[in-house]
Amino acid sequence: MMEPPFEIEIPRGRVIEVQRDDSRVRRGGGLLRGMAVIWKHWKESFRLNRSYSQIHGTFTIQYPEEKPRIPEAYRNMPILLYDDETGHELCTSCFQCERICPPQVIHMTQAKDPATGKPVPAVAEFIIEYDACMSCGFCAEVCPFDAIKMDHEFELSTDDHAQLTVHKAQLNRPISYYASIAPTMWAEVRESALKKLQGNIRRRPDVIGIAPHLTERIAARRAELAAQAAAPSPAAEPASPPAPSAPTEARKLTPEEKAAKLAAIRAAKAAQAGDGVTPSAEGGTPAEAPPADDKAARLAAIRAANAAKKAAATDAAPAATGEPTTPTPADDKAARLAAIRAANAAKRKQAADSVDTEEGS
Amino acid sequence: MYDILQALINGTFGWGWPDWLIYLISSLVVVTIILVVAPLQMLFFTYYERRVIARMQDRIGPNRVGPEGIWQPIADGVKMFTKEDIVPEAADRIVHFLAPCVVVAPTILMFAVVPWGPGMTPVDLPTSLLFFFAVSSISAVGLMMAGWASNNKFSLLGAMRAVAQMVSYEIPAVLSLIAIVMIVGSLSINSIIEYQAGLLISNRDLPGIPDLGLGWFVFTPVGFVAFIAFFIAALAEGERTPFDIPEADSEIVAGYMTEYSGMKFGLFYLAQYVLNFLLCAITAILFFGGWQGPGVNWLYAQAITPTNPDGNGLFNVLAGALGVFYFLLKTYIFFFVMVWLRGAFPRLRIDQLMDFGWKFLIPLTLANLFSAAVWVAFTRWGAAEGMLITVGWSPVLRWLAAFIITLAINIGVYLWLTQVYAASQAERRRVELEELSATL
Amino acid sequence: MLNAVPLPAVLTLAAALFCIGLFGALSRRNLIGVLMGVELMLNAVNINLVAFWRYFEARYITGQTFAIFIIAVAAAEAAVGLAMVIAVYRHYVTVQADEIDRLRG
Amino acid sequence: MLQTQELQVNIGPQHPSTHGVFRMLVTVDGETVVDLKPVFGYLHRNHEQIAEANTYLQNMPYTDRLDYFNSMANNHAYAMAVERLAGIEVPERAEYIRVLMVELTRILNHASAVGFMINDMGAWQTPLAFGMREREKILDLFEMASGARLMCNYFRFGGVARDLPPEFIPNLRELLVALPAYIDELERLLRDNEILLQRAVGIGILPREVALSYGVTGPVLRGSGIPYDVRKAEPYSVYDRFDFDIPIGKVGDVYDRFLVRIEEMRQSKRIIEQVLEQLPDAKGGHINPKARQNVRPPVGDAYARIESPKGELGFYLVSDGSGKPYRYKVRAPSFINLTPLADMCRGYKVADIVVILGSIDIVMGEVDR
Amino acid sequence: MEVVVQITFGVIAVFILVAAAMVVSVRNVIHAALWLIACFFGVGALYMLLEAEFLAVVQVLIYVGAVSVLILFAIMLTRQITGEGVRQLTNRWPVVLAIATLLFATVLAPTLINQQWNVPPAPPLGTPEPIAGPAELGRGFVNEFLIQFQVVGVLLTVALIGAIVIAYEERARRRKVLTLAEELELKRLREQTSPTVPAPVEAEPVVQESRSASER
Repeated sequence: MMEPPFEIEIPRGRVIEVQRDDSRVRRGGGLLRGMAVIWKHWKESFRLNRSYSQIHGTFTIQYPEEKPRIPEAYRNMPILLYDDETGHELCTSCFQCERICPPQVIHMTQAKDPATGKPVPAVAEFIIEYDACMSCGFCAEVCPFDAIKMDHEFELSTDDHAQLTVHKAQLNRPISYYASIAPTMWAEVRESALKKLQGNIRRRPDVIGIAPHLTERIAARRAELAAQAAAPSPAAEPASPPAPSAPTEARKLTPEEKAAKLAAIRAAKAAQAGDGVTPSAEGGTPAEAPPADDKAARLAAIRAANAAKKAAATDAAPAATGEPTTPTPADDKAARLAAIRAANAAKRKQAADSVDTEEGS
Repeated sequence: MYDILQALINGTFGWGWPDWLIYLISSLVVVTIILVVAPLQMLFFTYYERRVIARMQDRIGPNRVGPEGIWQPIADGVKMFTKEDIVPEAADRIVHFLAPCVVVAPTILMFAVVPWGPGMTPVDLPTSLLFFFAVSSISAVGLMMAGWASNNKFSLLGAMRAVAQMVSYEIPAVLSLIAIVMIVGSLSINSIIEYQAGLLISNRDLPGIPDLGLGWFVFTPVGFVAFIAFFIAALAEGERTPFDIPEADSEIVAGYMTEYSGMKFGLFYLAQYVLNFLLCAITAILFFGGWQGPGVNWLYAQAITPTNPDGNGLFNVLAGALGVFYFLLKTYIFFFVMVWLRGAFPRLRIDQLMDFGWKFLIPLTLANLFSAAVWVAFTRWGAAEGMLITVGWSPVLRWLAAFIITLAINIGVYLWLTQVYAASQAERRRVELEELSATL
Repeated sequence: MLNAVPLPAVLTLAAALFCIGLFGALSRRNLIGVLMGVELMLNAVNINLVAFWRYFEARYITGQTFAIFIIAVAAAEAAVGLAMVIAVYRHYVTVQADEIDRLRG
Repeated sequence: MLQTQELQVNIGPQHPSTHGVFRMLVTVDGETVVDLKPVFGYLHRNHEQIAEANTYLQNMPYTDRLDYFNSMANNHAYAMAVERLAGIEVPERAEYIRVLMVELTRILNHASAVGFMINDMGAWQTPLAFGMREREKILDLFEMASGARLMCNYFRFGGVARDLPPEFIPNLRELLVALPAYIDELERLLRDNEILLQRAVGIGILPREVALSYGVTGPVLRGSGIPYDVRKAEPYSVYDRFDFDIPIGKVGDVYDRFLVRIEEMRQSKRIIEQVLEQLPDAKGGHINPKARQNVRPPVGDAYARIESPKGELGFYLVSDGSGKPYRYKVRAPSFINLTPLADMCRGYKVADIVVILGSIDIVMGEVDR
Repeated sequence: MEVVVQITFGVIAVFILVAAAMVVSVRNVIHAALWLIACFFGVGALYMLLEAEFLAVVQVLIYVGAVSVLILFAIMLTRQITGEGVRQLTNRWPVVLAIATLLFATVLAPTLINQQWNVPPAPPLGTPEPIAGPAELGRGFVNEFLIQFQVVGVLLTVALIGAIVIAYEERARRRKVLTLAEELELKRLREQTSPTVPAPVEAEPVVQESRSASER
C-alpha cells in the first residue's frame, strides 16, 4: 500500500491523493500524540485568549458580565428611528418594508390627517412580529428614509408570547441611539435621512408623526397651553391643584418645545414678577428669573394660541378632555396677558405664512 | 480505628470499656465515614471531570453555582432529587426498582477494603484484593437487571454490552493483578502497599534501600506493564472513554440507563463515579504505593499501632493525614488521566473492544505473569528452589538481572503482540475475502 | 459458630437445599431452569464440605480445596451447559426440554 | 453476538446522532446491518413552493436556511442563478468577496463536519470544540461583513450587500495564521489515532462506480477517488484565477472522506490567501450599481451550480417574466449524498451507521427542504 | 455472642431456602435467575459465618460474578425471556416434589440429625484457632493437590474450548451480509473467472481505477 503519493497536474492545480498510511503496524504512538495535543490545550487554557491568530487559551466570554463584541453591521431585530430634536419619526409609511419582508411580519397603517382625511407621510401604527422575524435586514436595506434599522439588542427572551408582537411605541428609538450603536453606518446616511425628514415634517400636521410616547406629552402640554389661552373668560375659577406633573414631564420634550414652554413660563413670570406666585411645579426652571423677554413670551403665546386653535378645531379629543380640567397654573393676570398676546399674535400672523415654517427655520 | 479507640478509651481515659463495645463504635464510625465519603467523592468527581474536560476543550466549565462553580454537583443533585421518577408501563417494576440498588451496593461495599492511610483500612481482610474484584463483579448483575427490566431494546443491548465488556475485561485486570500478587505473595491490599516502601526500588526486593515510600511497582517492568494493562481494563470496567460503549449515546442512546429518570438515574451515576474513584484508587494502591510517600512510614512508626501500643496518638493523625493526602492525590491524578483520555479519544466499537481485550490484553498480561515469575525467581529464590544461577550473586546483581530480563521480555512481547494483533486483523480480512472468492 | 450452631443444623440446611435443587432440576421444563437446579445442588454439596472442614479439621485445607474444585467444576458445567442450551436453542428454537424430541438434526 | 434473528431497530427521528430529525429503519442481524431504510421528510418546510410565491430577492434569506452551516454558499448559488436569468453583471471586487466568503464557509463547514463525525465515533466533543472555536472566528468575520453569524443573507444580485468593513481584512489575516495551526493540530490529534483508524479504515466504503451511479458529489465523491470539483470542472465566479489542488481519496471509506476534508481546508486557506493578494481595491465595487434588486427577469430559465462544501449545489429557476420565479428547484448535495447510505451501511456494524452518516456530512435542512 | 451467631445463621438459612424455593417455583426465568443469585449470596454469607473467607469471596466472584451472568446471558440470548403464559414445570412435577420431599424428610434429615458426629471440642474461648487461609490453600495447590489442581485447570480449559465449539456457529452457516465493496469484489472476481488469485487488498482495484479515471 505504501506507494508514492499519486498526483496529476490539472489547470492551476493538481489532483492529489490523500496519504492514508493506514497499513503500518501501530503501537499506540498516535494515541500518545493525541494526548499530547490535549495536554497542551489543558495547560494553555488557564490563559485568556481573544486573539484570532491563536488556537490555545480560553476563548469563553462570560456572558452576562461580559458582553460579546458586536460589530456595527450586526442585525438582530428591526427598530424605528425618530429624530431626537423634533420627536418626529423618520418613517413615512411608504410600505416598502412591508412589501419586501420575506416572512411578512411587518404591518403598518398610514396616518391620516384628521381634519382632511388625507394620508400624511407618517405612520399611525407599525407592528413587527418579532417572533416570526428572520432578521434578514431587507426592511432596513430597502427603506428609502432610513427609518427602519436593525437593532443590536439581542436579549429579547420573554415568557409572554404576545410581547413579541411589537408595536410602534416599543419600536421607536432615537436617532442618537442608532448613531451610538452604528456610528459609521449612520454617518453614511445621516445627511439624506435628515433632509428627507425635514421635508416630511412639513407635510405632517400637528402631532402626527411624532413618536407616541412624546406625542402624549406634547398633546398634554398643548392642551394645557390652550387652556391657558382660553382662560380669560372663565378665569374666575381658581385652580385647586396648583400644577400637575405634566409640565415637569414636558421637560423631556424636544429642545424646541422646551424652549417654547420655557418662554411661556418666563413670560408669565415676567408679567407678574412682583406677585411671587410661582407655581411650584415649575421650580425646575432655572432659579434666577430672567428679565422679561418679550419676544420669547410672544413666541410662546403664538405657539400656544396656535395649538389651542388647532386643538379646538381639529383634534377634539385631547382638547375636550384637557381643556376644562386642566388647571391654570398661572394666576389671573398672567393668563389674561398671555391670552391677549396670543390673540394679538394670532391675528397678526394668520395673514402671514404658516406658523410652523417660521418656527422651524 | 479500633486500635486508636482502644488506646484512647481504655488507655488514655482509662474507662475500661469492653472490647465489643469499642469494636461496635469503631465499626459504626467507619461505616458512617464511608457512607459519607463515597457520595462526596462522586460529587467531587463530577465537578472535577467537567472542569478539567472543559479546560481541555478551551472552555471554562461550570462556574456559576458558588465560587468557581463548586456547588454545581449539589445543584445537580437537587435537580435529580426533584425530578419525576418515571417507570415505563411495560417494565418489570420490582426489578426495575432493584437494579440501581444492586448496582450501587457493591461499589459502596468495595470501600470496605480500601486503605486510606497507614492503619486506616476499614476492614483488613487477608483476601481483600480478591474481595474487591469479587464485589465489583456483582454490579454486572445490576446492569443486567436494569437492561432487562426496562423492556427496551436499547436498554437491553446496552446492558448486554456493558456486562460482556465488564466480564471480559475482568480477566486482564485480574491477570495483571496476579503478577503483583505473585511478587508480594499476599492477597492483602495492605501488604501490597507495605511492599512498596523504598526509593524507586522496593526495599523488599533490595534490602537497604532508604524508605521514602517510593518503591512503587510501576518502576519495575512487570509492574509497568501490569499497570498499563490494568488501567486499560479499569477504563473498560468503569465504562470510560474509549470503552464507554454501553452508554454510547451516538449509538444506543444511554444504554441501560435509557429508561431511568430522577434519583434512580442518579444512583447509576453515583455507582459509576464511585466505581471510577475506586478503580483509580486501586490503581494508585497497587502500582503507585497507595498512601506510601515520603515521610508517612517514619511518622507511622511512632504512632499507636497494634505492635506499638505506647505510641503517640498525634503521630497517628499526622501519618494518617499525610497518607490520605498522598492517596487522594494519586487517585485524583488517575482520574485526571481518565478525563484526559476522555478528552482525547473516540470510542472503540464493541467487537473491536472485545478483540482488543481478548487478543491483545490477555496475552500481554499472561506474558507479564511469566515476567513476574522470573522476577520472583531472580530476586528471591535461592538454591533451595532450584535457582542455581543466582547462587552467590549479590542482591543488587540479582535485582539488576531480574530488571533487565523482565524488561526485555515485556518489550519483546509488546512489540511482537502489536505485530501479531495488526497482522491478525489483516489476516481476518484476507480470509474473509478468500472465502468470498471460494463461494464462486 | 462451633458452639452456637450444631453441625447437624448446617447439614440439614444443605440437605434441604439439595432437595430443592433436585426438585428444580427434575421438574423444570426450561433447560436453563434445569441448570439452575443443578447449580443449587452443587452449592448444597459445597456447604456440606465447608461445614465438615470447619467442624473437623479447620487447620487443614482439604475441605476448602474440595469446595474450590467443585466450584471450578460447577463453572465448567455452567459454561458447557449454557453453550449447549444455546446450541439447542439455535437448532430447535426452543429451550423447553420436553419439546426437544426430534433426533434428526 | 450469538443472535441469529433479524431485529428491526429504529434509529431516530429523535436520536442524538442523526444530525437532525432523520430516521433510519435498520434491520440488524446481531450487530450487523442487513438493511437500512432512510426516512426523511420530518423537516420538510415547503421551501420550493414558498420560493415560488416570493419575489426573487425575498428568497435570498430563505436559501440561508437550506444548509444552515453554509448560508454563504447557498446565497452564492442562488445569486448566480438569478444573475444568469436576468443577465446581471457582477463587479470584480464583488466576485472576490464572494469567493472569500464561500471558502471561509468551506473551512467552517469542514471543521465542524470533522468534529461531528468524530463525535459520532464517541469522542467527547473535543475535536468538535476545536472546530467550533475556528468556526466562531469565521462567524465573527461573517458578522462583521453581513451582520449575522449564521443566516448571513449577504449576497445580492450583482454583488454583495455591503462592502467589507475596514476591520475585516486585518482580522482575516490573523485568522489565517491560526488556521494552519488548527489543521495541523487536528491531524496530530486524529490522523494517526489508532482508535480512529479502527473505526474509520475500511468502514462505509463507497466504491467509485457506485458513487458515480448515485450521483454523489463533494467530499464524498472525491473521497471515493473521483477528482470532480465544480470549481475546476466548470470554473464559475473567479475560480479560474486561483491555484488550488483537488484532494481525492483512495478507497472511499470514512477515513478517506475525513482526510479529504482536512486537505480541502488547507486548499481553501490557499485560495483565501490568493484572494487577499488579488482583491481589487475599488470602493463601492461590492455591488453592481445598475443591478436592481427587485428583478423581473425575462422569460426563460437558468441553472447555476457551485461547489458547496457538501457537494454540488445547484439552483434551477424558470422565469415567466414576473417578479417571482415560476419554478424554483434546489439540487441539494446533502440529499443526494444521503441516498447511498443504505448501500454504504450494509454489512457493517450498528455502531458504524452513525459514523458513516457523520462522514457523509448532511444537514437536514437541506435534505428535507 | 452465641445468640447473635444463632440468629445470623437462622436468618441466612431461611434466606437460602426461600431463595432456592423461589428459584424452582417462579414462572419468570429471569426472576428465577435473580433468586438464584440471591441464593448464591446467602451461601457466600454462610461461608463467611463458617470462617471460610476465601471461599466466600470465591463464591461471590465465580457464582455471582460469572455463572449467574452467564445464565442471564443465556436466558436473554434464547429470547424466551419472561415465560409468561408458558408452563414452566413438567407434567410430573407432583411426583418429583413428592420424591424430593420424601428424600429430605425420611432419609436425609433424620440421618443427619440422629447421627452422632464426633465433633472435636471447640478450643476454649480466647485461644486463637488456626484456620487455613489463602496462603495455605495456595501452598496446598502446588504441593499435595498439584495433580488435582492441574486436572481442574485442564477441565476448565476443555470446558472453555468445548463451550466455544458447541456454541460456535460455523461461518458457512452464519448469514454473511456483504458490504458494498465486497459485493463488487465478488462481481469482479466472477468476471475474472480466475478465483485462484484472490485480490491482495480489498481496496486496491478502486485505486487503480481512480487513477486511470483521473489520467484520462
